[in-house]
Amino acid sequence: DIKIGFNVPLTGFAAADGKSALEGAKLAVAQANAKGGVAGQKLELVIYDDQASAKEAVPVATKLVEKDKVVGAVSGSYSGSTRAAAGIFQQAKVPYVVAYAIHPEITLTGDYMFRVSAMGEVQGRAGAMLVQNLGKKKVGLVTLKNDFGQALAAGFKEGAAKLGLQVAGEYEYGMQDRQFGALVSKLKSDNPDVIYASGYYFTAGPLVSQLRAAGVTAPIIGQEGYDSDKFMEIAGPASEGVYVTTSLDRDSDSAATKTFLADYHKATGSNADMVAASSYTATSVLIEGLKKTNGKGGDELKNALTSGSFDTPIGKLAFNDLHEVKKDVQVQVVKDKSFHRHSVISGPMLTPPSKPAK
Amino acid sequence: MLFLELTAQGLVQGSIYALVALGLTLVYGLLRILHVAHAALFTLGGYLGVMVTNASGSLALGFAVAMIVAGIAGIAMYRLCYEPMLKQPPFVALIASIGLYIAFEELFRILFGASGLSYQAPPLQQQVSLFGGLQFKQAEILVMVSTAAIIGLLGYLQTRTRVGVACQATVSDPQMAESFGIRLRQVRDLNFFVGSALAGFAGVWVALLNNLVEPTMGSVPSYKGLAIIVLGGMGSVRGTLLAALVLGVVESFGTIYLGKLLDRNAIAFAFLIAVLMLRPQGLFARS
Amino acid sequence: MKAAPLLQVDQVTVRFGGLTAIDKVSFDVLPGELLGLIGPNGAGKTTMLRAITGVVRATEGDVRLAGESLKGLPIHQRIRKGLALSQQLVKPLRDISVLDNVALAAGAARTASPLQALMHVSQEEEARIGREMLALVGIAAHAAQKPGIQPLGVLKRLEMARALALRPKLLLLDEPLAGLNSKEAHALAETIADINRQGTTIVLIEHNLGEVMRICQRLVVLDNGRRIAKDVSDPRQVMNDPAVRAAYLGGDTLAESQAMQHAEQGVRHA
Amino acid sequence: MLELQQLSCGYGAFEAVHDLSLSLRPGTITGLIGANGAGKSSTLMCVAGHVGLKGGSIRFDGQDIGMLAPEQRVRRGIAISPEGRRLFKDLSVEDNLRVGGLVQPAARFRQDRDYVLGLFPRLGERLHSLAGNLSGGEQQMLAIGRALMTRPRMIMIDELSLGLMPKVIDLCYSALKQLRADGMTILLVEQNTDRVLSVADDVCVLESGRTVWQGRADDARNNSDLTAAYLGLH
Amino acid sequence: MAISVLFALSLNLITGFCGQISLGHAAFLGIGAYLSALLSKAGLPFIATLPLGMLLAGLIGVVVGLASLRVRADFLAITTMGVGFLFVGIVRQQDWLGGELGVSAIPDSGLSKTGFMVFSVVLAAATAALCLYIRKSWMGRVFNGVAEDEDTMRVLGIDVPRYKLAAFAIGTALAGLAGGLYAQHLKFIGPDSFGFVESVTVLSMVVVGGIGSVAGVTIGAAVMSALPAWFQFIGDYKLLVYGGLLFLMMRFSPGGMAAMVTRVVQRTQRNGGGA
Ligand SMILES: Nc1ncnc2c1ncn2[C@@H]1O[C@H](COP(=O)(O)OP(=O)(O)OP(=O)(O)O)[C@@H](O)[C@H]1O
Ligand SMILES: Nc1ncnc2c1ncn2[C@@H]1O[C@H](COP(=O)(O)OP(=O)(O)OP(=O)(O)O)[C@@H](O)[C@H]1O
Ligand SMILES: CC(C)C[C@H](N)C(=O)O
Ligand SMILES: [Mg+2]
Ligand SMILES: [Mg+2]
Repeated sequence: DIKIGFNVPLTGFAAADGKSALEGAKLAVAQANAKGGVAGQKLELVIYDDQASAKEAVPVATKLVEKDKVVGAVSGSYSGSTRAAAGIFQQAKVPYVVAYAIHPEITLTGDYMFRVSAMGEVQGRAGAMLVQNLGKKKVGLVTLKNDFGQALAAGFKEGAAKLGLQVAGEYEYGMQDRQFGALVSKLKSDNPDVIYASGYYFTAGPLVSQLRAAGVTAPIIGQEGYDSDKFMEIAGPASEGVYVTTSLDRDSDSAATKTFLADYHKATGSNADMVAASSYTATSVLIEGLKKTNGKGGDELKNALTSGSFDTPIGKLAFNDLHEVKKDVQVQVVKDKSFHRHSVISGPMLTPPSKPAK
Repeated sequence: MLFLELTAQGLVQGSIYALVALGLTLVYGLLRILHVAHAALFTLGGYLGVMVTNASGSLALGFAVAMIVAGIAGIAMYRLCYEPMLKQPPFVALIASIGLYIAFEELFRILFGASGLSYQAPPLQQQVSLFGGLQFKQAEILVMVSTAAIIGLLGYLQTRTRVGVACQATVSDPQMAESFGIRLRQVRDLNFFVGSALAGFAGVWVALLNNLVEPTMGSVPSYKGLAIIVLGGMGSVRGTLLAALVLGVVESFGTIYLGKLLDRNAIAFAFLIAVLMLRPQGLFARS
Repeated sequence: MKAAPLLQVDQVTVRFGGLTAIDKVSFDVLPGELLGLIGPNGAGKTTMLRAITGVVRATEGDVRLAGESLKGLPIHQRIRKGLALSQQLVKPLRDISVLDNVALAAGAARTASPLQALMHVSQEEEARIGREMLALVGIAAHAAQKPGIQPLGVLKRLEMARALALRPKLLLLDEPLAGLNSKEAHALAETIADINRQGTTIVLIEHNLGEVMRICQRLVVLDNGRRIAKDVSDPRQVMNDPAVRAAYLGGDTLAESQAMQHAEQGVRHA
Repeated sequence: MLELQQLSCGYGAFEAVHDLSLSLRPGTITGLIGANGAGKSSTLMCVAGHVGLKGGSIRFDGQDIGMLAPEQRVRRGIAISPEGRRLFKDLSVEDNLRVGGLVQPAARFRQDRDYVLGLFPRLGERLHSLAGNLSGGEQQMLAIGRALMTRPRMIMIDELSLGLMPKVIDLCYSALKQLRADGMTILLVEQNTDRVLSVADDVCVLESGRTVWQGRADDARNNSDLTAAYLGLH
Repeated sequence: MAISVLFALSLNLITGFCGQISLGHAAFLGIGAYLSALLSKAGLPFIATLPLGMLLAGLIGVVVGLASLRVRADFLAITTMGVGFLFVGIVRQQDWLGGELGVSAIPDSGLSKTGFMVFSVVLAAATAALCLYIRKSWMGRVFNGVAEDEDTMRVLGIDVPRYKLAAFAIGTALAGLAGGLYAQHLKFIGPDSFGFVESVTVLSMVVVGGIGSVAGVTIGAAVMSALPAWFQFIGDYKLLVYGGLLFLMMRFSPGGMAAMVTRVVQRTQRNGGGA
């Protein structure tokens, strides 16, 4: 068997995303195995729980490398744990494909790192472009205080400055906050045209519903963290009209996306979200690479990934020198309790850096 | 206007803190145990509130079930966990309590899913405008009113009645309290029941305010609650209420005006430490 | 010629909130003497000893040891200047043996600073002193046991042994005889008198008037926080003072006659 | 009234009292005396229900109470003023008395409290102080007062005179005589052997957990061997 | 594992020896880790960063200790917990500390993998030896007394505040040392690695091992830090079992593993004696 490592938060605060990620990755492996595997061998996904914690991720990665001797690995986890694991894989020269952790440093760790989603700054800049496309100017900026939120905020502010947007007020909140009374009052008094709020569905749901309940009517822009049916469930009617910048376009015409959405639904009985799609993608990309190397890992696999191009549910991907992908950012909007295509953002502002910034 | 709104929001938050902290205060006051697992009952209350309301359509039933079940679970925790540990140093119970909390958190996750539950149609969400334009959700007003009422009643019971004196006696010297006709178990069961039912009550409110219950929803109240009982001077119902409200308001203003310097938890604890340096016995303790 | 006092209590007042537990009390303790501090329950005797050692802070007034003011000094520094307190309510450390409790006090010289304490490991010398002190107060047999299970009478003596192990210049004893029967009390009082004869100055609080009259050379009487019977210090005269009789002895003659009887004995001993 | 038959009790594996048989006649004072560690306090705490009964029986009013919870025993009329006072330190003097009165109807509180304050006027002056802040003697008064508040039919007092000044000791003893006259049964532990012998009707002398002498107080007083050997009189 | 042991022993000094419960000990781990990480990145050799980390952690430990002197024992746990939150809150906002993003790409120590492991184990062993020595010295006796009854110790002439500060200083400095190793081991640190959960975890290690017992704490920390990895096979139920075990341990062996071992040894001896 050919072993692929997979670290994912199955317990702890990120367990819900971890579950989606796991389903996505399993689906990719199952499909590959159904088609005969790689070089006549079955693929095996070796799964470890990292609790989305850096501390847990290190022994997990070490085990994948030393005990399981995986040929390549996929991160189905958040930025913190992924960053910690990255160093180990890099040192062991095991290619590591990251699904949806958006911290910039991950790919900087070394040349065995690959990321299939847009890094944080890029998504932030996309947010700023969306504001402009919506014809708005005065932005209320709400930032989740973790690496995800910070990276987005940095990109957003950079983009906003370029595009001449005005940031009317900037607020931060913590991962565990669910009650935003004070923040909502302040935003209301700032009276922005649009609100750019980073968060995960479990913070964004309450935030959006509390904003709407307090009579704030400005459009709200979220990101891939919102991208889950749970968001609509929590925010209820308040979620209508919320935009999210993400990597999964549910209304895509692309065959890859359509089949994935259908297959995922068939396999799990629930609708795929961004995390599932990204993890599926990351796993598939790694498998594609393995096919090219006939199941060999290491340098060969790295080169195969670097030079390949992949048609995935989240678009056509190819890695640049830094092993980031350049792709369009999908804007989805909530309509009748589900995400639909609003627009697609593209352009030079979305180009990821191709070498480490000084 | 903004000032009033921030204050009002602080009070709403403070009321929730107060309801949770009260159970901690009762337990701390009674057994000198930091009852971290209390927050699991808060979570339990939230889950029951959502599930019963979704199933039956009646919020009142949701409240009733949440409070009663949380209360009974509280008694069970006392009997199974704390009673056998009373003779041990307090950190033994603390660690056991933390273990229990982790286990509960995981149990909720395994039983009800990691992503939490929401109301199908969340009740009490209408807007009400009070005092010339302050906007509230109905739920927010009811939280404040019911907290004030319940705590007022408890404060009276604790200081003015024979039951109250009996409770306090068990704190100083449980063995002697028994020798004066006090049934220790009854007193402790009662305290755990009341404190836990209030935690369940708070859980339902939080579920209503956020329309979300999650396995991890108890972690913030668990340590904020501990901060509050210290601020309140430990043991007194009135002190706990005041401390909770003050903390709510401090956080409310703090997150807006100090949010750039410190996060919400740090603001709360910076405040706590500052208070303790000036008044080592807590904000509202009898000296 | 009168020696300079070892301890001077000067206009000391202690208030707890609204309550004045000690009200402008002054007295001297002369080097080498055994001074009795007596008075009704709640008169402020214990509070006085605590004010001297710094356990409670005097609201007003000053305490001087060998002419040096103790004002503002924390407890441990006062102890290191030569005071030792044996408390009314006993508080041994419960999870080390009776002997180790005393040894800890005997090791005071090694524990003045943490660094010094860190450098020392051996405890033979301290254990020896500890045993000696335990023998002195008559509980050598209990040395190896844990204090948690000791009856009150043993604990009171442990408390005293611990104070002695500090080898103080001035020993403050708060009801050391309580909880002992008459024979034991008599023996321990004798020990106290011996210690005094060997040069340790002692202030003794006791309600066991018999023994007080027998061994004390002078008496200071407190009532309701004030010093009464100021002009007299001879024990027998003090007992005859009408104010003292009214406040302290009450109508029953038993205690009094016992006291007088012992006082006579004391005089005869002398 | 109280009847101990071959009572043994102790802590864990340790037996502090062995085969103690003692019978208290109603309306009398019985003195329990002996040196430190003889087992006096252990006996009282065992009767109160706090020290493990290891053998024998405790009968009160003819009924076996050895298995009852402490809280049941006080309801039957047994009160204790324990060694070390064991006050509710964080409660005021008045609330300590209130706890004492919990087994009685609330309406009686005032009257009973005033009775105790009459006995110990000093407590009246300190009514709202925390019990933990009282002086040693004041605490002793409160411990006795608190026990009286239960309106017991039998009261057990450990080290009655401990820390009390002569005047109050006298007072206490006359109060005991009064209580006895009113029909109360009293079990008294006391180091001040003179005083016990002068007031008690019966005496039991313990030594290392065993009874060494039992009988009328008058006989004890006249038994010079006994007084010299065990009672610490000289 | 060796790092956990060192860290747990450092807390045991404060909590187990001197009786001062701390719920914010991870902050000192963090101080050591950040300092070591930043200095390494600035070019200092790894070994040299360790004593500096200890020094800074110890100094801040003394400051926290000074503050703790003011609050009564009951409040200490919560105050130190506050210190922990404050630390995380401050670090979060400092860009030069990497803010939320933390510090990564920490330069290599120059030791090989096994070399680093041996180095950590040696340091942990040295710490254990130091703890055993302290326990035996007069300092240990005084700590023990302070833990039980401060007031009594004062009356015995002990400068209680100074001893408490000493405990804080040694304990936090050792935590700083553990922090340096930690940063080097993970090569990545962020504010969340030093939060409340870490503080609670290390306290559980101490208590589960057997508070105050050096051997117990060593074993407790070793076992508990390895536990999550051992539990991988029960997957979803990992934390449930972990929490449950924590509870059961306290419920049935409140003295921790140390007490459990003593009990078992006694039992076998008794049985052995009978046979
Ligand atoms: N910490 C305190 N707070 C308030 N009041 C106190 C405190 N300590 C003592 N008192 C009060 O001060 C008075 C004097 O107490 P103190 O203990 O000095 O009396 P004492 O002379 O030793 O009496 P006794 O002979 O009964 O031991 C008492 O009325 C007592 O209640
Ligand atoms: N908690 C305990 N655990 C174990 N042994 C105990 C405990 N309390 C007392 N003992 C032991 O029981 C024996 C009897 O003690 P007890 O306190 O009953 O004596 P006592 O007659 O009241 O003495 P005293 O006159 O000094 O108060 C003593 O040997 C004592 O060491
Ligand atoms: C679920 C995702 C939004 C996670 C996020 N991208 C992270 O890096 O932490
Ligand atoms: Mg006194
Ligand atoms: Mg006794």
